[in-house]
Amino acid sequence: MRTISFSQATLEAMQEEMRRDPTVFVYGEDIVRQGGIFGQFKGLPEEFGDRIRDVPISETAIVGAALGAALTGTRPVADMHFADFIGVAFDEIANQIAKNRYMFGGQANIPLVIRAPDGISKQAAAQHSQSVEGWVQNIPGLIVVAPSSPATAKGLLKSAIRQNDPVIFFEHKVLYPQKGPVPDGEYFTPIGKAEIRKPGTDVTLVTYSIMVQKSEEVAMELEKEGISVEIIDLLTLKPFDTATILESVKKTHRCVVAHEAVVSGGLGAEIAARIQEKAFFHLDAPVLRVGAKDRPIPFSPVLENYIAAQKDDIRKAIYAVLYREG
Amino acid sequence: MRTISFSQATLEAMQEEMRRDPTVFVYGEDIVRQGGIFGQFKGLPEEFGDRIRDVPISETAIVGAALGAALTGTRPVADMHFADFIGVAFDEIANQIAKNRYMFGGQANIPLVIRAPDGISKQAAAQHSQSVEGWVQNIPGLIVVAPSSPATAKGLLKSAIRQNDPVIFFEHKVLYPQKGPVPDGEYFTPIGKAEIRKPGTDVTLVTYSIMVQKSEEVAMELEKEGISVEIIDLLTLKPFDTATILESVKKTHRCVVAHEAVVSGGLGAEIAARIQEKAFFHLDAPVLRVGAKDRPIPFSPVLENYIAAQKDDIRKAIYAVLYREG
Amino acid sequence: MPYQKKEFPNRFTALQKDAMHNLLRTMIRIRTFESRVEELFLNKKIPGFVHLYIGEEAIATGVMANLRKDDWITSTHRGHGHAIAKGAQTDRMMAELFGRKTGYCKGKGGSMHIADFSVGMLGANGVVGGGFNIAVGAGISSLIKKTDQVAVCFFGDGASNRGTFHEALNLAAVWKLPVLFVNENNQYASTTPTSFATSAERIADRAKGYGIEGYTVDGNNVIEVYNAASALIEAARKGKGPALLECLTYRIKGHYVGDPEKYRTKEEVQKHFVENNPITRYINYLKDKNLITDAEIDAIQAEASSEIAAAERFAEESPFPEPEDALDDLFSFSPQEFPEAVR
Amino acid sequence: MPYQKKEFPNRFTALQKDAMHNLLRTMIRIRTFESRVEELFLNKKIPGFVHLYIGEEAIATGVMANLRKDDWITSTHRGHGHAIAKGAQTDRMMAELFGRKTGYCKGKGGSMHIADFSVGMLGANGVVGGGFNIAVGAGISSLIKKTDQVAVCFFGDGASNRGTFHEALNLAAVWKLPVLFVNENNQYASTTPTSFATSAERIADRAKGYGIEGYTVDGNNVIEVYNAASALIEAARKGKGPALLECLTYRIKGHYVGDPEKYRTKEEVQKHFVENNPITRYINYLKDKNLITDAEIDAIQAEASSEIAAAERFAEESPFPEPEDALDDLFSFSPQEFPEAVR
Ligand SMILES: Cc1ncc(C[n+]2csc(CCOP(=O)(O)OP(=O)(O)O)c2C)c(N)n1
Ligand SMILES: Cc1ncc(C[n+]2csc(CCOP(=O)(O)OP(=O)(O)O)c2C)c(N)n1
Ligand SMILES: [Mg+2]
Ligand SMILES: [Mg+2]
Repeated sequence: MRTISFSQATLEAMQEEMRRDPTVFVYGEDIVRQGGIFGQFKGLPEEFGDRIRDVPISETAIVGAALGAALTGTRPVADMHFADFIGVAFDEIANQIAKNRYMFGGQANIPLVIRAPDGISKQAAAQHSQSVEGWVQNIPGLIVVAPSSPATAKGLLKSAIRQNDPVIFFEHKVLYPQKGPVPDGEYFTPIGKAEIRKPGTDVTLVTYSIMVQKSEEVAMELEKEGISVEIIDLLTLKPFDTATILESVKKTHRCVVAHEAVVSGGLGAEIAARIQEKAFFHLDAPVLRVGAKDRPIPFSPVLENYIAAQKDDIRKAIYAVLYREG
Repeated sequence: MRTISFSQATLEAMQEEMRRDPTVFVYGEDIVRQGGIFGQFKGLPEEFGDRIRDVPISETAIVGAALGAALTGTRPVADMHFADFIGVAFDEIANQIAKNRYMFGGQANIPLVIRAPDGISKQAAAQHSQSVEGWVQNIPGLIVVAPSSPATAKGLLKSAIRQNDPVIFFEHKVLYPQKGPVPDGEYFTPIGKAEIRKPGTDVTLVTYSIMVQKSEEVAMELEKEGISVEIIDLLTLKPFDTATILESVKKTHRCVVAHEAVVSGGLGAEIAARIQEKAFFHLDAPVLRVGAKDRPIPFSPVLENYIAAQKDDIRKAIYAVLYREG
Repeated sequence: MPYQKKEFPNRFTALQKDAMHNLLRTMIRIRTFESRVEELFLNKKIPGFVHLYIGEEAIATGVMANLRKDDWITSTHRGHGHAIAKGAQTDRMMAELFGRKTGYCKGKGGSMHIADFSVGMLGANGVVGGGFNIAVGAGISSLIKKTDQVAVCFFGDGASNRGTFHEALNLAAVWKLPVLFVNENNQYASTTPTSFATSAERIADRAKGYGIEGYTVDGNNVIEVYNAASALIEAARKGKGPALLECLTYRIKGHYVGDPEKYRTKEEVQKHFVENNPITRYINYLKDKNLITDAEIDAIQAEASSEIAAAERFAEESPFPEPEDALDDLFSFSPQEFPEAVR
Repeated sequence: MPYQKKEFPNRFTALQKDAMHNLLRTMIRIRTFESRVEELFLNKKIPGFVHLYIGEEAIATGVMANLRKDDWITSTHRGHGHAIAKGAQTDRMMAELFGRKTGYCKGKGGSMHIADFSVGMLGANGVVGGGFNIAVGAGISSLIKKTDQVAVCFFGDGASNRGTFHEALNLAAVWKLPVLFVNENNQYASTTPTSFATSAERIADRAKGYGIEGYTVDGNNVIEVYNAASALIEAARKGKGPALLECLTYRIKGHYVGDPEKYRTKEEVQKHFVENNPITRYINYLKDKNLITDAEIDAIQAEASSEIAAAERFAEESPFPEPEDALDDLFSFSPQEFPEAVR
């Protein structure tokens, strides 16, 4: 295994898939001339020429064209620059891309990937800090994934590009420069399967993206206090791996869900709702949710810290489901 | 009390508010020349001249301009024609309107109303049948309401227009021609307060919009079987009235949530998550959710019926939380 | 509003008589289909919403005569004419409108989502202006795959005010995509006259903002449409980039079947129907030039009538989908492969 | 790309000397603020993202000199210059950039959301093209309230490719709204040269698609900007409707502070800075015409320096918000009134 960065890992995925399949191409704003803010597109222009392209600031065109391209024999990968801008192309996502296969009775494959860098980073404030997976939870027809490490980033991106369905690929901005082990050779991280990052017996912690590492840190600390946390890294957020979650909850009888997005109406709601629905009598405590307080993300570091979910919030939630004093 | 239609009730609300306050105005596609598909704007052009306006097919302008108008001293009411098209203006809603007050530190009021006719009606298929309140649940800064009757339509619309915050007003297309009692004289339906439509003791049924009447019908039938259902009409979907729900659940110990939107990631998720969080030990059964199956709404009546939530689904869910055989 | 006429090479005259007759055949097939659909809708045989193409047949016909089967089109809520002209079968179309299992979308789409991907008809669209960027994406495919396929995007005057119009034309222009944008200016967007909602004097004027060619033609004259489309599609195919073609026409029927049409007079409609009926005009032309006989016209008409009658029969006799069919077609994989995804 | 020059009435010459000096003062205040902000950002005094207006000062200055306090503007991510020219105080601006409680947004917004609604500056915007329709809405307010207030929308060359541009200009045109759309064509959108992403030969050419006036001026010449804005704002105020004014300039600094600027050469930047520095050019003009003395220039410069130094001190000495302040300002009501809403 090598140790490479998250952005390097996504770059490898792009290279491998673009080499293999000449119909894979990628486009977005300001990706050619600067190679991506974290170098995640570096070298692609030299190798693939105009199969990597800069586009005007036109998100409806970026996303809408991905559908048109996917329907006509290519496999587009569209970069959104910031996940926040998914709102600009929301009709394209919700009413065109997600519904195309179904409303036309399955006439076409829709192999497209929308890469959407998300999350809180560098006091970028309300319009550049969001995790917006909650916006697309109520839309049937989309696959949504969110890697948490270089290895899962590469494996999921490759799976997403091969998938004959539309995939939104949320990649957390803070993860890009982080390094981690990545298998040699080709591999795929399966879509729809969660991974148990750390086995445990006392409480199940369901999480994804940047919160996986925060969860791991908390779990490590709690281990010292004799609390054994099982961490489930969802990886696919829609449709998420209910079976793995339920299996774990049936063992631990307690569950906390942690994400960076605001709590109300977030993915945690669906997870909690589903767990209590399917494992009601296994639960010894309510499923608790950890996420940002229900506000836009403010600018000033003091405020941002207060609104964002912190490790301490995870810890407190775990104490709470264990009925321990913080 | 008079008996008038839902559309007439909203028209009265518009008339009263436009008469009282010259800064209230309304605009949308095809509302002047045809008075609204259900006559919900009839007569306004004659009385208010160009304070009711037809606009080009430009939803980002419709919604974006509402923000600009609200910030500069008027109280716009924007009609979306179909709630489905909220996706076209999603950036305006999610990143501009919802965040404006907060990210600018409270500098301005944002008194605007977005009227959004929603729901399944007349085999309008995937792009004209949606209930999209789930799309905006994870966005702090919005108020979302959904009347269920002529009386609540008038009262909520008046409250929405007076509110100094952005309100999305979901009005179900099937409700427009329906008639019901409406109080004489001026009144307001408070935002943020649910109403108990029917008291009951065995199970709490949380619902809103078109599903309120379906719920009432089911409750009436179940009454004969000795099952007493308490129906809570949410009226405000965001922020919803958690206190009223919890109070009821603490009495009945069982709860079903019913809406027309698809189940996964729908508002029911947040409601269920919150109930189990705050009333865990009061629950004798999981909170069950009723909604459309996780698909776009198909066209053919056979298919539409199968995907849409039916009264029977509500009934079955109630049996299930009571552990009765259907 | 007046407009400057551009003289395109008259390629129509080079057509074989058969091809000339085919233009008429397509127009009559569309008209016959639509007329019957109107009746069937009023007889409650067709549910949902139906927007008719009656009076606008020359546009789809004149444009599509210049396309290959492997070219693509995107359509609008008013898509039946586009589908027929691009080569879709009227029986499967009718079955779709009837909500039957044999329909193009297995009954999931209906009129507003009529589509036949196998002939490059990438779908009607319930969202006005939803097709612009799909066409752009098809154009990008052509570039990436280095083929010479062309995409044509049909859109209404009302749709020209959507932001997607702007983003699509700009991107198509800077990337020189093989896309022709065909505006069907039928003088109304639902209840709203074009001039009330569309600020440009001519929609074709908008081309200048993208540094591309923009022309206006008489959209009720199938020959004019044919010649303009021929030149512009050829240019697109040769890598010259996109163009904007505005076709002036008139919406003879209500916006949808059942429209009370309070926003215009019967006289206005009648006048247009009499003066601008594209089929009558084309028949008159062909007869004037002795390019068709009455018998040939009658044969075409009879053929169309029996085709549409057969289509209706096919639809009527086709089964409705099973309720559980509603679960299919969300994703490329089956419930067995991936149960979580298709709960 | 070349452009045809439109001769606007030279209202500048009618200005009092004071007013002429005020134009210089505003430009220098902006430049001084921005230069200091750059240093403070690099010294880590300012968090977040900062986009500087250096080199583009003539545009905000020339336009805003024609606006009243009760007129409105919408701005971009590059909004400091607009705020200053519209009358915002540099101390509260600096405090906002520092994330302090005394900032215009109480530290919730930062540079990308700088705003002072009390002087009609309706906010910078983190979404490129997010301001178009806000300006349109302000214009509608003016119509509804029957005032003669005008709204000005500033936007970049990159932003001109957003669909919101199209919908805003079309709606403003059909409703004849009192809105002036001011394009700041600084030749780049982040790393992308204008010509690469923007298909129109001139952005002003896009006006034709909306049947409105569109002009291009030298945006580094404050007098040209002043005269053009004067004519177009007066027309808008009198009910003549919107116009599009393209101001050619150059982004002297990186897209954001810290930009590695790999997409252009140092020479290109230097050339523009030397030849097109709007402040130098205006000073030279005033000196040429004996409209200003060196002492007066020095005084303006000194004044600006001490103002910005004071602003920095104000910011530095201002408290950070309390963490719990992060809960405020979501809605018009307080948590007490409506606890559910503000959990
Ligand atoms: C985004 C969007 N807004 C509004 C509508 C409602 N609507 C359906 S058709 C139509 C008029 C379309 O006019 P035009 O583009 O001229 O096409 P035509 O109907 O004349 O063929 C409208 C407003 C819609 N379907 N989608
Ligand atoms: C909708 C949207 N897309 C992309 C971005 C990222 N972005 C921020 S500034 C910028 C370039 C803007 O260029 P221009 O409009 O010319 O303004 P300038 O920076 O040159 O002043 C981009 C692409 C954004 N903020 N919003
Ligand atoms: Mg039309
Ligand atoms: Mg620029």
